[in-house]
Amino acid sequence: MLEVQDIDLFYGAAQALRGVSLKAEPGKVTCVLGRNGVGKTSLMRAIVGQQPVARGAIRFEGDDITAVKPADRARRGIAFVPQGREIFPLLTVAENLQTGFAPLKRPERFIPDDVFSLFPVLDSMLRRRGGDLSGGQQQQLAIGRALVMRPKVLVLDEPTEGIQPSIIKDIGNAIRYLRSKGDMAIVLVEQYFDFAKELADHFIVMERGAVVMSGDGAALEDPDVRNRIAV
Amino acid sequence: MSAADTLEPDVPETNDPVLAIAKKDLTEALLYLDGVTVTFDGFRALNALSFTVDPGEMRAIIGPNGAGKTTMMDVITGKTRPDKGDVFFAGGTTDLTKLDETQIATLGIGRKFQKPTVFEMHTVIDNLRLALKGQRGALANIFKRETAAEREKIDEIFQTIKLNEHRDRLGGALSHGQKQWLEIGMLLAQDPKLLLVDEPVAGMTDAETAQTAELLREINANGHSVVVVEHDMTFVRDLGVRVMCLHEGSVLAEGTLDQVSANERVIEVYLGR
Amino acid sequence: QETIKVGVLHSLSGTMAISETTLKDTVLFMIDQQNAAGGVLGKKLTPVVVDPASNWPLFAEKARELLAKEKVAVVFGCWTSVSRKSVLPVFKELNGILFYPVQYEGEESERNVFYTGAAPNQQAIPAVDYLAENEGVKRWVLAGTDYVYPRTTNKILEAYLKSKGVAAEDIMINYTPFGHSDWQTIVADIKKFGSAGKKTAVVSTINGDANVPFYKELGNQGIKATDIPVVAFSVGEEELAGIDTKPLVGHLAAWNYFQSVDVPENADFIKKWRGYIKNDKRVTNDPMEATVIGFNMWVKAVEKAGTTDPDAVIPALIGVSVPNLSGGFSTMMPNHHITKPVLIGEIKDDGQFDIVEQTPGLIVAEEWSPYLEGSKDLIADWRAPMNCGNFNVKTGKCGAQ
Amino acid sequence: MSTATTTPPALLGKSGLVFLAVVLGAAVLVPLLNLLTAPDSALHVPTYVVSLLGKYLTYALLALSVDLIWGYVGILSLGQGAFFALGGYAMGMYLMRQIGPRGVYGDPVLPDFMVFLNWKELPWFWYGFDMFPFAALMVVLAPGILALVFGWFAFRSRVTGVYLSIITQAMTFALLLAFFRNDMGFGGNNGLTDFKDILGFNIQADGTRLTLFVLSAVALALGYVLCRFLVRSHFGKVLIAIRDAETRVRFTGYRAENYKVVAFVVSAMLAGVAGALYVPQVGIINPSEFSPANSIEIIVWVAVGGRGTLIGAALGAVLVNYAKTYFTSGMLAPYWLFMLGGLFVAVTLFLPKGIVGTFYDWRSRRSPAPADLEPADLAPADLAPPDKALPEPKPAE
Amino acid sequence: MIFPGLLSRLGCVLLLALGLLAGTLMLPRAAFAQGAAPDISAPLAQFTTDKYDDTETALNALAVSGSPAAAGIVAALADGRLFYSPATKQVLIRTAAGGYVDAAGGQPVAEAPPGLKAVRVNNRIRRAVEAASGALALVSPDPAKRLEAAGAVMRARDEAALPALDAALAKEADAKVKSALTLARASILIGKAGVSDADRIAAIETVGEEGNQDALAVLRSVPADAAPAVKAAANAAIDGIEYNLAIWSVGQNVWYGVSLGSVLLLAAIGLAITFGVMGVINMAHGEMVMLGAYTTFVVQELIRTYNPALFDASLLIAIPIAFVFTGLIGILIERTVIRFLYGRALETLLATWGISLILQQAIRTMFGPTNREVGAPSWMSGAFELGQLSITYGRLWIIIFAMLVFVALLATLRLTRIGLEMRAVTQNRRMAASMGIRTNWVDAMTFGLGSGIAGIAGVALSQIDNVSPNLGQSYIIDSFLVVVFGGVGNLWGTLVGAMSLGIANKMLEPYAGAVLGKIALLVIVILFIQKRPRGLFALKGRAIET
Ligand SMILES: Nc1ncnc2c1ncn2[C@@H]1O[C@H](COP(=O)(O)OP(=O)(O)OP(=O)(O)O)[C@@H](O)[C@H]1O
Ligand SMILES: Nc1ncnc2c1ncn2[C@@H]1O[C@H](COP(=O)(O)OP(=O)(O)OP(=O)(O)O)[C@@H](O)[C@H]1O
Ligand SMILES: [Mg+2]
Ligand SMILES: [Mg+2]
Repeated sequence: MLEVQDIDLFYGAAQALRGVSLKAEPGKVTCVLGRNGVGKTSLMRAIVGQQPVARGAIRFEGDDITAVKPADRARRGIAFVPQGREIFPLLTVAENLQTGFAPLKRPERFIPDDVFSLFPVLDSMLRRRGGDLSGGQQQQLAIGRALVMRPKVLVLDEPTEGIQPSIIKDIGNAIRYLRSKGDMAIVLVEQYFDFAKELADHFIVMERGAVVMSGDGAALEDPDVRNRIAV
Repeated sequence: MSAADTLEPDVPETNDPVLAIAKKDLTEALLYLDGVTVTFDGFRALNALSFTVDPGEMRAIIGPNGAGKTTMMDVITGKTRPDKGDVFFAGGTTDLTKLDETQIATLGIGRKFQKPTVFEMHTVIDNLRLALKGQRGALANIFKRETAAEREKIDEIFQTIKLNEHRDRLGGALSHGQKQWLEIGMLLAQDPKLLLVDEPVAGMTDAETAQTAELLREINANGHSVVVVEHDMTFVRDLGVRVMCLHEGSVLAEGTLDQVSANERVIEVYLGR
Repeated sequence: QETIKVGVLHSLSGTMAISETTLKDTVLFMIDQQNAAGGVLGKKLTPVVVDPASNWPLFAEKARELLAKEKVAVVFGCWTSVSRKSVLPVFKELNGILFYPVQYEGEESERNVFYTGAAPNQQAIPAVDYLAENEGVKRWVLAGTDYVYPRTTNKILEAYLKSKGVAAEDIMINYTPFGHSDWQTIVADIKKFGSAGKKTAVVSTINGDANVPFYKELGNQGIKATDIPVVAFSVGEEELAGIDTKPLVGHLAAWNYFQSVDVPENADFIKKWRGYIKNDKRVTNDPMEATVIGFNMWVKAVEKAGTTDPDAVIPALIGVSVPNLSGGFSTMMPNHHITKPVLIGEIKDDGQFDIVEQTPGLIVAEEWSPYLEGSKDLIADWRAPMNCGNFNVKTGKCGAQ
Repeated sequence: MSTATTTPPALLGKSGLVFLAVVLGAAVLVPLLNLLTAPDSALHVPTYVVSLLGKYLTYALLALSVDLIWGYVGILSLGQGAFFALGGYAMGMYLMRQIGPRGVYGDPVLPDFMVFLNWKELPWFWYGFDMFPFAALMVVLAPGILALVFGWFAFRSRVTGVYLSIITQAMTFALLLAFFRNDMGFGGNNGLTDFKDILGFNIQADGTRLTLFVLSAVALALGYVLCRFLVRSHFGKVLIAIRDAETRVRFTGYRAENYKVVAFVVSAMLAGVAGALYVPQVGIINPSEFSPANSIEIIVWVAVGGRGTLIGAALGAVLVNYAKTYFTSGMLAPYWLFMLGGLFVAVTLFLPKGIVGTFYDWRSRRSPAPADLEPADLAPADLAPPDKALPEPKPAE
Repeated sequence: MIFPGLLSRLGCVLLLALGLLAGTLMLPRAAFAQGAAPDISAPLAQFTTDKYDDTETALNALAVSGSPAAAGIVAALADGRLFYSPATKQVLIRTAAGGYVDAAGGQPVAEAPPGLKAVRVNNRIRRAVEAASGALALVSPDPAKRLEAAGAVMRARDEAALPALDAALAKEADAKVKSALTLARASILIGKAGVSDADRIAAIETVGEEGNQDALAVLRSVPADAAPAVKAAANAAIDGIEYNLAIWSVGQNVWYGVSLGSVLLLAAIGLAITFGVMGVINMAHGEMVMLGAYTTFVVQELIRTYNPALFDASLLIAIPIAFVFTGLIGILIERTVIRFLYGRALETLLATWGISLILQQAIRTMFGPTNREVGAPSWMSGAFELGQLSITYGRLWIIIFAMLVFVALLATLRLTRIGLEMRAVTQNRRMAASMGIRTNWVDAMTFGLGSGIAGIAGVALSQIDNVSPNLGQSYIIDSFLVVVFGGVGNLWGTLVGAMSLGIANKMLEPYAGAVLGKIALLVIVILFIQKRPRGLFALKGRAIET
């Protein structure tokens, strides 16, 4: 479904990604692991089009989308939960969720019940401005907002950051549920190893902008991986 | 601080014994909050919150998203004024609600923000220089020169936060996690009496989380008081200190981590089953 | 072939472009005509146009450029007093000649400047006289923009009116900022002032853009000329072109020239001007006439002196007489101002003026007003032996030296 | 440009030295070329050009003062012209008093405009201006005190961003209206003109002009060194930090408002000095110097040259004003606004960091320094940015 | 009444005179009981001297002559249709059809003598015409006309009209007209010589009840040598009226303030979008307003040339055209310049400043530097009275229009999809794109909307201000002040900001004068911002920091 082939990415003169490849398939969770500053976020930005790549290609459902604008990628079905939430601070919670309607056809423009059952706090704060929410609430809003888009690929950059344990569990369950539906590919960046381990079907480990290890979810049991990240 | 009284599973919002204890502790406490209430457009973010932090104590605070943890820090650091309640510092000598951010910071209260905030257009090293404890006056700083001691201190901090190779990069060009570390470094540079640390390990790997816990313990051992907010239970366990759980703007439970996490209400609203 | 350079120093952009651009065109038109008639001293005239952009220091800079760099023989330019004040030191220093074509507050006479617009006594005082005599006005509103021209004119008028027995409470003076656009309160005040049972008139020295909203408000609040006439000193044909004048019929203006002056010289001028500018609706106005007079005077003086050297032309200019466009002659007086007839016109519904009064003879400019304390003893005479712009008749000394 | 890492920071750096050399070189060369070469020589600099250059230099100093607060503290003052004008008026008042009995009315004390509006005696605020030292003091004090009072109130109340910009604009606009009033005693719209001499020297003499030019150049050089020193000091680092994250600075224990006030006052004083040097060279000071459009233009000069680079500000001022001089004469006169407007648009589109900023970028790209981004010397940090304006990666579009 | 609302509504008294006379052609004989067809050749001859004094004498003679031709001649004079031949001394009236009839007899003239000159009128003559026609119209069959005539008579206070007035009073049935006539009669009596004190005092009371500015004027005309009792009565009445008026004047100032506020609102509201919502420091905003005003000018020119009948609708036609035109210009600017500047708000200042210079000069080159005439449709001219408030239709419509624009804009931003997308895009462009919002399109639309709104503001402002290339410059400072004072990014703030600045300005002006009032207002704004550093309607809370 989504395929990243051998991409390079630069910030000015500094190179953040070196020949990174990654695959995401429907009904599967692909985890991206690595320490701080190794390029995980950069990779996600490349996938959703927020940052241009200097080399390599990104394919989605067979099309080369390397040059496609972010809005059109979203319209094709790539949804993004960025690191740092990036909710729209002055829009209300309801309006924040409604921004996800853009890629949808008119009859589909409603907020799925799942969102509220997953994050009940959003339902109770629909009229509050997004920027007034607490950090964790904003994170929940960011995930909810992505789900409103009914994406084919869900890109999650550290979605559990700042979220209380019980909801982390719920998010885990939600990802499992989405995976079980079988039509959504999920790319998950996660530092919280145990969380990743439970969910990953595939994984890659990055170091200094490059992929240094990859494999099936089962391989995560290997203490080697944990060490790699821990160094 | 006598803990036993506050260990009942359910502490009502305005529990007289609690107040009494708090009052008694006023002169001993480094930080003293009593009946602090903050409302935003009718929504109570803090609801008669009372607790104290002793000199040299480290305290972990947990609680559901939106429980009011960050708001509590805002109140202490002067960013938000409480509608009601007292906030005293240093044995009741200073009323923090009457001071502004700068004055509070100069008293020796340092803060790390939930969303990492560094000086993005300054290099990493300049970020530390700016934070370094010392002269704050405008005119005096025109002619300020960096001393050898200061340089050493900065090097030391670089050792701790492992950003040495990024010294000359702009703060804004760091990754999320690197900014977290830089902000911790800035907090160290300020050398405050009381550190308020909001979610320091969000976005860190498990190993780094452990290191951070170690770092905070060390700081605490050097006589600084620390208040840490975190959702990462492993980290909180690593800290090994008293834990307080906030819920809907007031204290829900307090005690060791085990005690708190055994609390039914805490499990219900926070930890999940 | 050698040519004579003529400097044109009028704002072509900024707030003053609205008034000054026409004068630039007028000078170019006159040069064109003169060249067609063979030039001056057998040489062709070439214009040097600069744009001081309604910016006063830039006026000084451009004046310097014209005189020092371009070495022009004469400069036609400026509109506002401050622009004239700004270039004045430059003309004195570099010994240039400036023709200044706009009515102004007086209180000045310089060797290097020739003033072809009206001094206050050539415009304001006759207008007031007309209103007092013909409309029986007993109560006066002096409304102006808060700058030097209105201030001085109103000072003079106030002294004049009082000398005619008008009581202080029958004079209301009101100043507004430049570009004032909300006239509701002031027009209402005028209305109130005018309802005291005595015939009231407004003497307006309101400047520039502020006039349009002022007149629109007069129309809106239904103040008609038959109730409270307004006589203006800065509103001419050009300004009226931007207003629907139907509600304003009967309000007045005092100038030394109107397009509607019915003499052959004027008809001829208008025809040629429209031909030159290729617009047969284009209006003419008083400062244009002043420019034309100044230009013709300069040409005549140069021919008289046989050179364009300012030291020869400046004395030669005194006494030069050229036809004005209202059927008479204007003469350059020793005070460097010219003689002028005064015309009072009422606004017509086609944006032109109906001339309701014309002074029988020409009026000599009082550059130093007898109504002002400081200047009543001063006279100007640039002929030898006096050669002074501010001679004090009391002390018998030339003030500036 | 030296990076901030060298400790202690180099005061000037390479481009700074080049800049100083150019300015001081001009201060020496221009008078020499004016005096020593024949008027028809190709090298001759006519007096007319000298006073033009002198004017540009005062504008450059003014632009420098703006860059200090805008480029480094993020205070976008749309009222900087007010300080310039106040300095100018202080000097103008001195020059007026120097006229003495040589005015048209021959009054030994009262300036002409007071005589003909029937003022009987000199208003109190004109006292002392007959003495140069007092006037010179007022040149810096008048703008300085206004800046102090205004800044102290505004910064203490934490007025920032556009709100600050607009009230500075309101301030200069109010002053404009006030100075327009004849009753204020500053000559109304006609302002102060027809100066005769300064410190006993004829103001129109070539020698005086040359001296004023040299003084302007020296003032610019000193102003540059002062600004450079300030922004390189620890004080300057705090300023930049305030520009980027004022709240964070407060939480770090700095009293941000004091820093801003100091910078604001210094900047106002520099502007005052610029105004004082400007007035004798152009020969007039009138309220239009207070007009908001003038102040906006100053901002535009700085932006053209490159905000937050100091040199750029000076360069931009000279360049834009030269363009103005050039375009407003000759064939191009009717179209000069198109050119000037076009220039501004082109600079923003093609030289986003201004001329000097773009040059630095280009240079650092050619020799990739250890850092991937040029530190310290500038960048955006805008007022009320819709997006946080930082080394934000541009979307791939 | 000196300025009867209805009178000024017509704008021009000449039209009035014509209307009155047309309706009463058959009546003069009844009003002035006279013999048949008196000789009017003497007055007619006086029309040919081209002297105002003679014209006036002739007019007065005609008015009392009782000649059936008089009304027609007076009407023609008022209307500028009365001609004379300097050569033959013949006086002719031009008919609507363009032919000429003899003034004395009314028979058509086959061939007008050459060199005809119009009999000229000045203000004095106009007043005389008014007085004359007022007296004539007192007996018009149309009550409205009689009412107007009564007002005119009251204004003129011409003793000569007294007999006509008495006659009219005797016949008058309509209560309203009757009271107006009584008032007019009282006004004349107050100043007339030889009236008994009792009558005068009664008249003073009648006038005093009227209680308006015009009554005040009448009362002040009590002769200086009147009996003390009369004077006392007059003074009492004057005091009463002044007190009354002082109270009304507060209301009047509020009205002025609201109408100034609505002008400020119109000027600022487009900026509230381009600057308030998008964060573009749009220095070219004023020029967008100017373009809208010029659009109005062009529309009116076209209408004048091709279909003058549509003139009254010209503004309504101009509104959509101006919106679309300036909107398109806005989109063009956004696509070519602004879009490269997002996230660099300050540079938008530089670029838009450049654009504003270019637009100004472009208009100057195309339309010339001078003002252009934009006419007022009839439904926007004139005024009416509400109690002692005088309300001009032009201002009233502008207020209504401003409110409509405001509501429409608010609804667009709050209730529509595009409104939501606009706000999302300006708050976080990058994330909005990742939500599938076409940011390019939304940016262009937002800037276009802001510019278009500025354009329709220009349509309204063309009614009260100059249409010149400098138009925009005069509003830009105020617009920014309003938006900032109200609180950036808050449309309600812009509304309240505009209104409070307008009202404050108008409240200060009577006391401080226009110049000091404006200075005081600026100082107040500066001080106010110290109190509320983020404007009147500041957004609060965390949301603004993120
Ligand atoms: N806007 C930027 N400009 C310049 N360099 C950047 C920028 N953003 C990130 N970098 C650099 O690129 C590298 C990769 O950053 P990235 O944000 O992708 O890391 P990450 O793996 O997501 O780290 P973290 O776990 O801390 O979020 C880092 O060295 C970082 O300093
Ligand atoms: N300005 C405001 N207006 C309305 N509600 C607000 C405002 N500021 C904060 N809140 C609400 O106050 C509550 C407390 O927020 P706070 O940030 O203190 O929570 P927290 O405990 O730090 O949560 P987290 O763990 O998610 O960071 C939240 O429900 C938040 O939505
Ligand atoms: Mg990351
Ligand atoms: Mg929090």
